[in-house]
Amino acid sequence: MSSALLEISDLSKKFAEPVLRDINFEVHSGTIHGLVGQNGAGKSTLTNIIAGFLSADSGRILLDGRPHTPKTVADANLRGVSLAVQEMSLIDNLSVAENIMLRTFPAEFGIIKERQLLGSARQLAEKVGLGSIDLQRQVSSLTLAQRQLVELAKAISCPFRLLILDEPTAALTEAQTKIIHDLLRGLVQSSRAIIYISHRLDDVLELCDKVSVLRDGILINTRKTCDIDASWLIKEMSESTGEIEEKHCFKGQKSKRLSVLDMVTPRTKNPIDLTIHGGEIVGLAGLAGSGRSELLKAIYGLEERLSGSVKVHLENEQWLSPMNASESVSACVGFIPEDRKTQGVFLGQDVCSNITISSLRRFCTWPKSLDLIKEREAVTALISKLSIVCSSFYQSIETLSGGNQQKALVGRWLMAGCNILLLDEPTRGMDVGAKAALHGELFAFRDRGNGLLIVSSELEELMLLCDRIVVLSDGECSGEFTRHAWSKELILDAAFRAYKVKNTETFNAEKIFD
Amino acid sequence: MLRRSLTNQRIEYVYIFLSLLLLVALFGFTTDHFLSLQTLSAIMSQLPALTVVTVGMTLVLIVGGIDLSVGSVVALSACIIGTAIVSHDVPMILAVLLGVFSGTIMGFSTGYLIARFSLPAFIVTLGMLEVARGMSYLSSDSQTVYVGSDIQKLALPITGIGISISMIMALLAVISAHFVLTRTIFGRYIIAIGTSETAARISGIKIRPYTIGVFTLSGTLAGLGGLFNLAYIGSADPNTGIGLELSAIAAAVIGGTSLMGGRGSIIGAFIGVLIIAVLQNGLAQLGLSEPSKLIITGLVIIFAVLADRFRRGPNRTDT
Amino acid sequence: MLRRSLTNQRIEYVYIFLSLLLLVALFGFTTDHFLSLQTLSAIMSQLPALTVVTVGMTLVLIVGGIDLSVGSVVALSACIIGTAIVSHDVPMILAVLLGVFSGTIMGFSTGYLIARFSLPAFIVTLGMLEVARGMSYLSSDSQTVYVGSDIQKLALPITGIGISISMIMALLAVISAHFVLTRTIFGRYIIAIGTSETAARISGIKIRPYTIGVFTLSGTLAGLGGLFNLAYIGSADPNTGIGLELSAIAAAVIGGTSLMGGRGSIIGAFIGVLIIAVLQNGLAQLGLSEPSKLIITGLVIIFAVLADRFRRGPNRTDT
Amino acid sequence: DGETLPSESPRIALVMKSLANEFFVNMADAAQTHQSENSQQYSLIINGIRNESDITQQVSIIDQMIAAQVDAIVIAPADSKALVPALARASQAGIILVNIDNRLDASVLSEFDLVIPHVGPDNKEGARKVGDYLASILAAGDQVAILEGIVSSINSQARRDGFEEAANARGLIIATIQSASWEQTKAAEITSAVLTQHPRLKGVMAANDNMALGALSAIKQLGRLDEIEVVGFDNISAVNKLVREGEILATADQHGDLLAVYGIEFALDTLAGKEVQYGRKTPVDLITREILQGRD
Ligand SMILES: Nc1ncnc2c1ncn2[C@@H]1O[C@H](COP(=O)(O)OP(=O)(O)OP(=O)(O)O)[C@@H](O)[C@H]1O
Ligand SMILES: Nc1ncnc2c1ncn2[C@@H]1O[C@H](COP(=O)(O)OP(=O)(O)OP(=O)(O)O)[C@@H](O)[C@H]1O
Ligand SMILES: [Mg+2]
Ligand SMILES: [Mg+2]
Repeated sequence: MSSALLEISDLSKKFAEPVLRDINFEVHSGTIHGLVGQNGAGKSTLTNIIAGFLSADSGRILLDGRPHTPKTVADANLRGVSLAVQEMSLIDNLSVAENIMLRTFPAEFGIIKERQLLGSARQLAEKVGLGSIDLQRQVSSLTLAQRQLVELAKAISCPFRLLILDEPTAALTEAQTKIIHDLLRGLVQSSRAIIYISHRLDDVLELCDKVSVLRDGILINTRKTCDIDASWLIKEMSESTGEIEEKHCFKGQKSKRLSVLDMVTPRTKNPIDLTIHGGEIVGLAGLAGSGRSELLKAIYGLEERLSGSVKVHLENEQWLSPMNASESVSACVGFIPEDRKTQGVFLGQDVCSNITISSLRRFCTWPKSLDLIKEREAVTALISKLSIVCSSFYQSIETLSGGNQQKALVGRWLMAGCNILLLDEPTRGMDVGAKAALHGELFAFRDRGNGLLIVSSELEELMLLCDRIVVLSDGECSGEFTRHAWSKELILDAAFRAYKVKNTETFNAEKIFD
Repeated sequence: MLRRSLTNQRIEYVYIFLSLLLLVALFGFTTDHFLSLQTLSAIMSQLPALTVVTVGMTLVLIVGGIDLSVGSVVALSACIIGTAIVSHDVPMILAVLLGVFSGTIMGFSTGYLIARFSLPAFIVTLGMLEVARGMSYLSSDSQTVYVGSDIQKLALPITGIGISISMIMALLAVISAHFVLTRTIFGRYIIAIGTSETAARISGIKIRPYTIGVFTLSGTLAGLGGLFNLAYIGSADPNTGIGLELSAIAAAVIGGTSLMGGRGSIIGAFIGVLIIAVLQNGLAQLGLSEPSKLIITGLVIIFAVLADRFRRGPNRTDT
Repeated sequence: MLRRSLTNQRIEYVYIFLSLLLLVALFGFTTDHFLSLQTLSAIMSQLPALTVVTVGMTLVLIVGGIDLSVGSVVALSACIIGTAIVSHDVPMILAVLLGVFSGTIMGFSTGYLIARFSLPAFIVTLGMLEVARGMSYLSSDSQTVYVGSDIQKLALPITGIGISISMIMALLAVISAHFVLTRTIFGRYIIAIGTSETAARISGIKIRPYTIGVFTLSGTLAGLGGLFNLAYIGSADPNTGIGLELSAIAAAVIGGTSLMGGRGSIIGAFIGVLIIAVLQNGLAQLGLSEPSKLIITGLVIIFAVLADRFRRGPNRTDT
Repeated sequence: DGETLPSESPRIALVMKSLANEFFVNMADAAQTHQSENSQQYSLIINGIRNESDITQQVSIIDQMIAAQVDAIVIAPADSKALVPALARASQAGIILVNIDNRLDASVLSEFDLVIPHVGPDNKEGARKVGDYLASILAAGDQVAILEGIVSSINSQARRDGFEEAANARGLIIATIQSASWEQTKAAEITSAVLTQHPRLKGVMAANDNMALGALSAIKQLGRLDEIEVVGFDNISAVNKLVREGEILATADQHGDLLAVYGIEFALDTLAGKEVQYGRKTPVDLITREILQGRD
């Protein structure tokens, strides 16, 4: 093995409390180095320091044997460090091509050469499997998966020595992930290295040469991947196996909780009908861009409904028909969006007000003022019940790790007394332990007789959680499977169906991958 | 929540309160009579209008808007009250209600336009600034309307208590707005909307009524400001209140309110108002030339946000 | 990119251009002499100052800031040029450079304060508004400085071409700013910073130099605006340009620029300037009363953003 | 077609400093009345600027009036020098010009070879009269404060100078001169601060009546109405009433209503081909309680 490209010694970083403690870490040229750990373990913080976005409190970083103390990301770029971040850094008001080439605009005297820009962007887009996308679209119109690929293309647009990828595949399907992995293998040459952060341990084991485990800000262990397996990693990350026993027994009464009738959204071709029963978890599967998020939002009343209605069934044969989000909340329906950062949490506000925002009426005493003590007690109880890791409930929510933010969002709806929960990609970017914990909460929620509708791009997750899976394909309902009557192949086949039927000859990769 | 937020806030107030004391001390040293009861009472009589307008502005800023029309609405309300009393012999109580209500209507229209059509508040209220100014010229026939000493009783210190009815009402507005912001659902919701409209909608909050409500409140408070202004001077000048919106925004921001929405403090804003009043009074007592006054005022405003930044640390970025 | 962005933008211009034509037609019907060469030339001679200031303002808005100080800086620059020529016998070229440079310095200081300490641009430029106004009183000794006809040559139409040097320079500023915004790295980077500072920083863009650069540019353009104002009037008035910032912001927003940053068009802003100039000219020719003028101006501003909203659809939400 | 067609009556533009100020509103009203009484003879366009000292806007209005092809412009200039070049353009376009209110600067006029008849009062003289009257009530050695308007405005400067001259001539001590930008509220704030700093102040001289009203309210607030005299300028109706009631000592009346009418008549005469080269100084009357009671 060649010499160390990156050498970190005794690096520490503190926010409110220590996040990284005496990290010693080496990355060698020619390798892909995996970095795993639970949510909040400090992976993003560590890599952000290397990439110049944050600065360390103490410690030393050597890049190529020379001290590396970048003040800005631009400085780090100059030294050949390139970063693709977890919370994406795309500029909504610029086009796909401009975003890809943002760091390396082809220009003369500061004037951009448009033709060259398009050409280079096209090449990079093809590399990451965005081959036939319209490069002049604004990135704001892309789906999450497409955005992630653009982010990746942007990271490899400039010449680099060290490429840092922070969960590059969290929103991708398996096929897309495979393309990316092949690309990365090709990119690692003798003089380059890649740091690869992911919660998908199988991916890490398959792709990486070495893997380091972070736990609570301490680098516990570094091993060659050929020596270890996933359960070892899980044990290292969490000191526990993280296995949860599957509780897929649908034992609720078969009463209807929510029915969707003839729902038509801008993306759907045929009206969609759907029913959720009490004590049931329904999954919504499909390829990226198949319209799952849109359907979910339409049910909740956020997105435009072209026609159709939603019925929320009450105890006594009566029902409500919420037309917008606030009526849905009144009907005890909750929704957790896929874009946690901009749509889920209130950045800048504390954990407490993030949790209680939808249930403030509970804490209202005469005359309409909030009982802050009662609120505090309720939140404290919820935090310990969901084991949300935070220093206190008035900690600002943006300083929590993604997993804990997600738990707080679940907590918001538990607090509001919801009995139907709609979740969009609820565990995106969460580690195994946190995922298991969240799954546990969802099961517990179901077991109290509530209904759930879950969108996820990870089929395994749906197959683990759901009692029933509905498959969307290009905006139409292409299949419905119950537990024990499904298989991965059947579901995937249904997911591809609409694309195949439409035009077998021009069935192209883009339709699947974008 | 209770304990901590109190401590946090107290610390915020302590810092800005220190700036205020510093300013007072400075003027105490440089002038002969600044530290006197008379100065206090002079400042107290100037405060009510700016105070209520700033309270409204702070709420508007917290919900993520801005209201440039308040100065004109102050003039409109004062002119309507004045003209009603003088030219149309309307009883004072009724005239006052009419004036304040004109502010309510302006605020509601503004809020409705902004919320219903998701227009930028800056531009809508800029338009309203012109409209309300034009209406105040119309209602007063572009004349200064002398109302006389009856209405001035509002602004005169009550014997025994030492402060005026205007001031008591302004303080009540501060206290109730502080209560509303920190202890009611309305307050939590406007903070939530100001932080992220999408997240607020997903949480089941209806955006429109709250946005309209806050602008209506701001308009009403500006109408009240018109009353206080009229009570202070005793006559209604359709040209009054030009530039008041900028003083109110400056006071709110000096007091820790974010122009990006979602963060703000009524008590802080009130201390901001005090800083501005002390500054004006002190500079007038110093009798500096107009250019020097302007330059010092500008520098103090910049210095105040700079001090705030150093206290808060460099992480938070506003526009 | 080239083809696509052009088409998009052209559609934007068509709509706002139609509003302009509508306004012109309206005044053409209601007045006798609006549709005349004289009106055109009157409008042309008023344009240069507002145009360059609006160009600067548009860039500042795109990068996510705001500049309230431009009106005062216009006055400062005009006073410095005037005083230098009249009281200190400085050669005209040198005096002009001095004046424009004073704008550059004000802009740079503003930008530096904002970028270095991440202060809110609204408040810093509000402070600068006072400071620059004070300095312009100081530099002109609070007097209107009569400079005479030499400098007015800049504003007189060149025979043969029919437009003045001021106007040519202003048009050049429009064209080059448009070019910079759409065709250079600088332009893309300020769009990126205005869209999301964090995302831009993570992408390896250095925020500070660009922010400072844009504010410096805006200050310089305001300095140039002072020159054009001086050339138009022939004398330097320390009171000129009060409220100019609001006109410039209104023009930019009417032209499709977002107050939230990241989106804007120079050509659109220029059409916004034309709309404002036509409105002022037409209202003056109608000879309406002051209140009616104010109310109409306010309504037109609101109507313009409302029309823009209907064209764009209700999705985009600005403050 | 700038020349009037025989069938068309001439159009006269009245360009003022503000239409949002009582003095100029009265002026405009008088002009309007005059026009409706002589509607066969001419038509009238009235324009004012937003901010009394925004010269740029007034210059624009002149250009707009040139574009509107009016036959005559009657102007109350916001500045004595700065307006001249624009008026020269108007003159070149064949427009008859009349200067009312403040007088345009003679040297600049001659630079442009312009002769413009003037109808107007002498602000400085008027302020001196008011100041003299105040001094006659006070004793030599008493302290007074001067409130000026927007510092660069020529009216403000002329009135301030008049007050100063009167005070100096009669031995009053000027404690402070501060600008309250023509505004009531600002005047009230400054006056209360000045009264604190100069407790022995005996008089406030305000360069317009709105500032006098502001000063008065500050004095009332401190309960010192008996000790301190206030004088203003303009004789707006609100102050006229207070002078009558004895709360404000004196103000000055420049007869704004006459100014505009005289100006229009000058213009009409010129249009009719009569020779009118000379200016006409209009009176500035001192208004005091005695004088008002004498009139009743
Ligand atoms: N700006 C900040 N201020 C305060 N604390 C922070 C900040 N950013 C991160 N933290 C804290 O630092 C810890 C490490 O966060 P980091 O984002 O590095 O974790 P991670 O391993 O990347 O987690 P994930 O897998 O969820 O992405 C967390 O506890 C988080 O709450
Ligand atoms: N192939 C496509 N054709 C047209 N529009 C598309 C396509 N893919 C995505 N979109 C647009 O992008 C959005 C994607 O839909 P939605 O977010 O509901 O999909 P999804 O299945 O949740 O995908 P993702 O996993 O990317 O979130 C829709 O609003 C749609 O307008
Ligand atoms: Mg992370
Ligand atoms: Mg989705």
